[in-house]
Amino acid sequence: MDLAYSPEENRFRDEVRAWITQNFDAPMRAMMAQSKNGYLDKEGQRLWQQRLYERGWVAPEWPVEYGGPDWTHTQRSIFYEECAGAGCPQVIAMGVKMVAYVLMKYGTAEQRARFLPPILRSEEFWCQGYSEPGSGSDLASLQMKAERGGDDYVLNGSKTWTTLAQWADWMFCLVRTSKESKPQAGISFLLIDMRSPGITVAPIVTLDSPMPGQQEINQVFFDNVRVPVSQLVGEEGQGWTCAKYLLEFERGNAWAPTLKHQLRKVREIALKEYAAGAPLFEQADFRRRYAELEIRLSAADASELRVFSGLKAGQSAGADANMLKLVATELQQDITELAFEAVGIYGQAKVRDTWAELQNRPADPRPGPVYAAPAAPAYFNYRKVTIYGGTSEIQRNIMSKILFGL
Amino acid sequence: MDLAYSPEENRFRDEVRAWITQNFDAPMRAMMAQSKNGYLDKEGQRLWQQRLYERGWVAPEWPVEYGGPDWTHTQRSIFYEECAGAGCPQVIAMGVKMVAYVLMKYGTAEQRARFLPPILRSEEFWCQGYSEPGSGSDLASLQMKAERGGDDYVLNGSKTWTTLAQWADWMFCLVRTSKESKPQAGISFLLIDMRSPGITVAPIVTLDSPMPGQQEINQVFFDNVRVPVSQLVGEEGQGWTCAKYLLEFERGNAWAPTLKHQLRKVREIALKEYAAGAPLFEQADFRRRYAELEIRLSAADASELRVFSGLKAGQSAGADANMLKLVATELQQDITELAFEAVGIYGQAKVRDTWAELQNRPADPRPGPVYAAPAAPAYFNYRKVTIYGGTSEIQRNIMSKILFGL
Amino acid sequence: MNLSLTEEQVLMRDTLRSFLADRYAFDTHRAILESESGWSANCWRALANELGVLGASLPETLGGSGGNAIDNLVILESMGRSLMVEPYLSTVVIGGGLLSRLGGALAEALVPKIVSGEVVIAFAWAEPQGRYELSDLRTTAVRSDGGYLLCGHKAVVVGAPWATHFVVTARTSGGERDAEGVSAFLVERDTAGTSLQSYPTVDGGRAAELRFDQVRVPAHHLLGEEGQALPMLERVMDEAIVAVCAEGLGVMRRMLDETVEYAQQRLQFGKAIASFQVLQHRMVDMHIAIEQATSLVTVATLKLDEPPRERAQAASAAKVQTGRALRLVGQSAVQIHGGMGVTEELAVGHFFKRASVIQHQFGSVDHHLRRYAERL
Amino acid sequence: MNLSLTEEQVLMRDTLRSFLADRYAFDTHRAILESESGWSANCWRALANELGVLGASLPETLGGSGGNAIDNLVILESMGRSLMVEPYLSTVVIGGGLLSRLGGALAEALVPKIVSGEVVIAFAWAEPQGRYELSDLRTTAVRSDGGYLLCGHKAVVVGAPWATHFVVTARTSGGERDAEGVSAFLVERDTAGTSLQSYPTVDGGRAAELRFDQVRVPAHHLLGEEGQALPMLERVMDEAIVAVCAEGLGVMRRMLDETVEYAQQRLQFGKAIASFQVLQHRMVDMHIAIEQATSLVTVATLKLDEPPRERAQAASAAKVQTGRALRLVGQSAVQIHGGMGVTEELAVGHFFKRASVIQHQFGSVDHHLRRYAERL
Repeated sequence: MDLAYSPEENRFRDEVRAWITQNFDAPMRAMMAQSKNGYLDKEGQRLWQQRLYERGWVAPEWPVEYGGPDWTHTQRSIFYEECAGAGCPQVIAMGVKMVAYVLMKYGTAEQRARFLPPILRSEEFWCQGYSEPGSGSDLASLQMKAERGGDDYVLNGSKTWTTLAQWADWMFCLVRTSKESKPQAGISFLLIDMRSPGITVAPIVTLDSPMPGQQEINQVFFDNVRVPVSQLVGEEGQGWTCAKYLLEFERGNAWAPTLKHQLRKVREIALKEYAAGAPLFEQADFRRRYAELEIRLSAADASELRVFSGLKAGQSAGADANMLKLVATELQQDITELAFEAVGIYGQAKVRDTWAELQNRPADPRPGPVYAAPAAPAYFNYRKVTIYGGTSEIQRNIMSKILFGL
Repeated sequence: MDLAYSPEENRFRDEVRAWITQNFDAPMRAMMAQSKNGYLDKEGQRLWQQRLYERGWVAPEWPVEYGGPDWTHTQRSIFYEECAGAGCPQVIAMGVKMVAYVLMKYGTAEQRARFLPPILRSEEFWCQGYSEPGSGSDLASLQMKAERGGDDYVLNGSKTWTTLAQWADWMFCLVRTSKESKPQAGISFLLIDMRSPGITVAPIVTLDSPMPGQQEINQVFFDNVRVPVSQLVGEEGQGWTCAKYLLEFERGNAWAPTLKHQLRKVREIALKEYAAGAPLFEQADFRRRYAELEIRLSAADASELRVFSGLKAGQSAGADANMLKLVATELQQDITELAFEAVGIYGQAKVRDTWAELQNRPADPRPGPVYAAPAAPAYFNYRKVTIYGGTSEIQRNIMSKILFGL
Repeated sequence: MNLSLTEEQVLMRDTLRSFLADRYAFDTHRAILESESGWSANCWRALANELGVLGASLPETLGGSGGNAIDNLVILESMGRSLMVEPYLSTVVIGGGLLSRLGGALAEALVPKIVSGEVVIAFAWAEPQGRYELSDLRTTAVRSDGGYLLCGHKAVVVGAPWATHFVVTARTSGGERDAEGVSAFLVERDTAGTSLQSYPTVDGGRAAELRFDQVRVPAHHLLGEEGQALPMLERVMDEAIVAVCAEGLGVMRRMLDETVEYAQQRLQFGKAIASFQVLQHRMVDMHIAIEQATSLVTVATLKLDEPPRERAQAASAAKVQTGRALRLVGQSAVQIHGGMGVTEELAVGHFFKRASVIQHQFGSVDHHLRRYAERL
Repeated sequence: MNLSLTEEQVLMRDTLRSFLADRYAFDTHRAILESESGWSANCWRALANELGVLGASLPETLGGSGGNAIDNLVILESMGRSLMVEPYLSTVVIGGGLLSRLGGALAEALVPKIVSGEVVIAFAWAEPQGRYELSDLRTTAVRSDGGYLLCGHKAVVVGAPWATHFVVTARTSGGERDAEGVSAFLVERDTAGTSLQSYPTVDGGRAAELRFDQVRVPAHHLLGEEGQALPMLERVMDEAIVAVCAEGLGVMRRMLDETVEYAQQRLQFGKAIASFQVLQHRMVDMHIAIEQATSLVTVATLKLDEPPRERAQAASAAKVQTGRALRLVGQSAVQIHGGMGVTEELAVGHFFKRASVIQHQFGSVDHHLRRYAERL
């Protein structure tokens, strides 16, 4: 065992870092520093993703034939470390990191040709239609109906927790095409044009009180929406298989690089805040709490390294993936909580539109230091991470089954 | 609301304190300081309890007609606070605080006349025969058979976790007298002479590695043991009712006074131990941990006060009793854990016979300070408190049912 | 020893709760918060005139009902259950309490108007650099013309937009964190040189940055003795701590109720999620946390008249225990609500935000653990 | 970057585990611990001669197999799984490692005998007043006749009753806690003036109080430079920390295995207690704690050659994470075993006791959290 990188790998890191310095420009940095959820606005996201696309780096995991950069696992991990370390926005997952894999595996040649290139160029944004008001942890109980009517499916029902639906051109969606068999078997995987008549996107206001249009999640209503049968992926009734296949990719991401950046921001705050005349970071209690988080984060980071470096190509991380999600999300919440504490009394002040000055909208003068504003919204908002993608309770249920057969 | 005591109550406190100073003598104090489980040895316990008996204070909760002192709730709580505060041994519960109440409620006049006076005078010690190897949390599944044979029941089977069975003259015992009905209904409550032929008491060695004869718990085997029918309490099949009745008393004790004494001992250790040239108690980290425990303990103490002072005579504390047990036992474990940490490196040294010097048995010279020896055994031993009397998991199950109807 | 409420207290509690259920239900509450002013002057007047709540804990000689700190506890717990934002804590507990204890002409002039709802007070103690330390002051008051000239910046003064008067701490001598030289003043809202920058707070309240530029304060508005106010302010702070904890108890009780109800209704895998043992135990732990905190808040309330060390330890202990409970109860309530918990649609999220702010208000758990430990 | 074991390491691990399963099963282990000497000299010789384990991590030039710290990790993890008490840590990791790095005549004389099992070393660093601080020394060594005279008292020297040699820290100059003036010596067991008070430890091992009364130590038994040994000893300590953590991983894995098995067999309320969700989640948390600790122990092992600050932080981080895990896993294992968990009848209690000692060995969680935080 050793932890060293090869000279080529170090050169690659330099190359990535230099590119980021040039392309993650000052306006983007300023906006990310005031982001409450880790994204830019729609235009910013598109611009950033298109810069990555032009460099050939927007889809590190894609096979070369579809436009991937043909990196080793280590290169990918260096790339993500550098992006996260610089505080870059994440590439929106639903296109590049989700539906694309399903299309590659289960899509027809026509579907791949139609959809993959615009995903890669960030010309079309996607959203995910899985959860429904009555189906959260128990996804297989989903009810949204898709009935055959000629060459179309006719959709009625609603999807919820739909991240960035208001930006999306397309939705990939699980629908119920049959009621007869066991719940998993009657589900199909459809691609839906978000401009179809009968679709309504209603924002869901989360605890961080987002500005209109900046909301993260939505409920999407379907009223006799017609979707051509050609937009079915795989066979009818194969939707659950597609969803499970996709899940393996969703859980295979490294969390630690982003968390390290978030924790470093807490340190910067604590160096600026004062307690009894000295920087807060010098106060023993605060320092100890910071150290505890840094140690837990090192453990999470090293665990990701151990798990991913131990995987053979195509192998899934199994219960380890659940563990990494559990550990990382709990850490992330604790980091946002420490940030909320670090900003002190100004954490209480509400600055709803943290981007107003940057985007030349009218803004009230801010109370308190500029870093204080996103702290409370981020703490509130990040309660979501132990809920979405399978609650922490569901993760533990799954792990118990995999590890102990219980 | 107010927290003040009346002048009479303060006088009563002085009276108790003076009596303890005289009667909880130096040899007893020395032995208690080296006790790993909060008891003296058998002779010591008997002596202490008989001194209490002579003063009329051995059974504070007993009705006057049976020899109780006719105290108010506040007097009782003052008495227990003073006893615990001085580090006195507890009165062994099985006689005075357990079987006695069942006899008062369900026993015949003959049974009360035969058994209550020797309990009060600590002439006869008792043990409790409830748990069996296969029946712990699920007590109603107990299997030990009592079959009628003439004027006797004939007992076969075994009881376990039997605290101080090796000292006991009598056991009160739940046995299965019928298999036909639902499990609770076939259980009866018997009084068993421990000298009956066919009884074998086998010590169970707990993690604190007690010396032979000093063990806390035992397994008791019954091989065709004959018990006269006259030693049945209540009706045949009424055992579960008796057990439930008894449980209300078992859960009604205040824990906080004892815990305060245990925590104070940790403080004394931390004032004597050194860290970087100063008393450990001056070290900020240690002090913070101590403060955290002291605060939790104050909350437990005040909760006991709130619960007990809110009860009307004869009323049971319900879910509050489970809460008090849960909170107190978890605290107690954390206190023993902090003591184990406070004694430092000498916590590792094993002094199995901590009473050897006191009782003139041959003893190796002790490594480390005298207060270090009981720390690790106590930490190990007190793991039991979240297991016996209903595990913490069972307590939470019960509370969920009572509080939320779940 | 006696830990029961008096009949009057029980009556007041029940009256207040039914008033709040009626006039401060969740939808009304949201409308009030989203209104221009962000509070309900109507409700405030009703508390004064219809219910007599504002005078409950204040002396009869000054127009109150002669109650005590337990009345404050009962009132704030009830207000917490309804997420009431109106400034009872700063007006009655802090302002009313402080003036009543000081007595004199100022008290005689103002306390009756607190009771009648005409005077509303905000407590301006924190400064940007001060981090929960009462004596960490850059605001200064200099004697001038038989009065004082006040200069400085007070941070996040909760309720200031609604206040008619401020209780302001300032340094009349000594260095930035000295115990000596701390003074307190009553400043009228519209005194020349006073400026307010008002804004909403993340928990639905309103606050302001208060800036004083050569503000003239008459000598009889000095509260207590010049330069010797710290012991008095420490007591005020302990009262504020206990009061905000009491409010926290109400917030937590409501979160637990909402959570149990939601868990019983929400079906997944064909059964109510309340049937899962892990969630049952979590809800039991929430209940225990609330009960344990309640005990220490009660004790701290009863110890407000004890000597400073005991009083401070009791208040800090209550804040530590309540702070931990708020975290556990708040986070668990949101988690058990799942996706719905992170939206503003249900009440639980609003309670969680208020709980999160109370955790830090008047000092975080770490701060009060340190304060307690220093006094061991 | 590469986080896989070499083929040799895998082979050694499997050989060692099957040896331990065969020759150090739980009953044998108990018999060994209860024997007069408290260890198995036979097993020790077998580790040396049959398995070559004692030389695995030591240099080939000194008779070892030329392995590295990862070999130590693998070996100690396996020993932890079997609760092996024999002094591999102090003899090979500390003694062998230190001598090999120093080189010279002493290393050439002793390391081959470590490999062959003839030399057994105990590490005498702690003192009654010292509380985990290497430099808090009252033991002194004074130059005399071309050598040193050693005086002092070393506390709880683990493995001392079996040792042929001691590595002893002592002060050759400076005040009680100075960084300068710390020296280290190799002391032969039977040197005149050395006395041992041997006793068992609560986790089944053996230790001794070592007292030196004018013990003459030849100059060539000075390890490193006089008065400048602290940096060297800090490294030794970091190696010891990482090693005891590795043992802890084995202890925890075994506790989890025992717990899962017990929970699957133990019936209550008509079903296996493993079917209760609360216990399932607890066991998952035990697994996660072990995995997260494993990651940091691995990283710390790979960072032993880094500069002192990075090395110390990595070692302390591993100890903090492992310490917390040992507590969670140990306490949960006992709790899930119920009554049987608090008896000496089952293996789990013995593992719990060893786990509890490892938590504090070479410094508690609080100690290492402070050490880490000081280096932030």
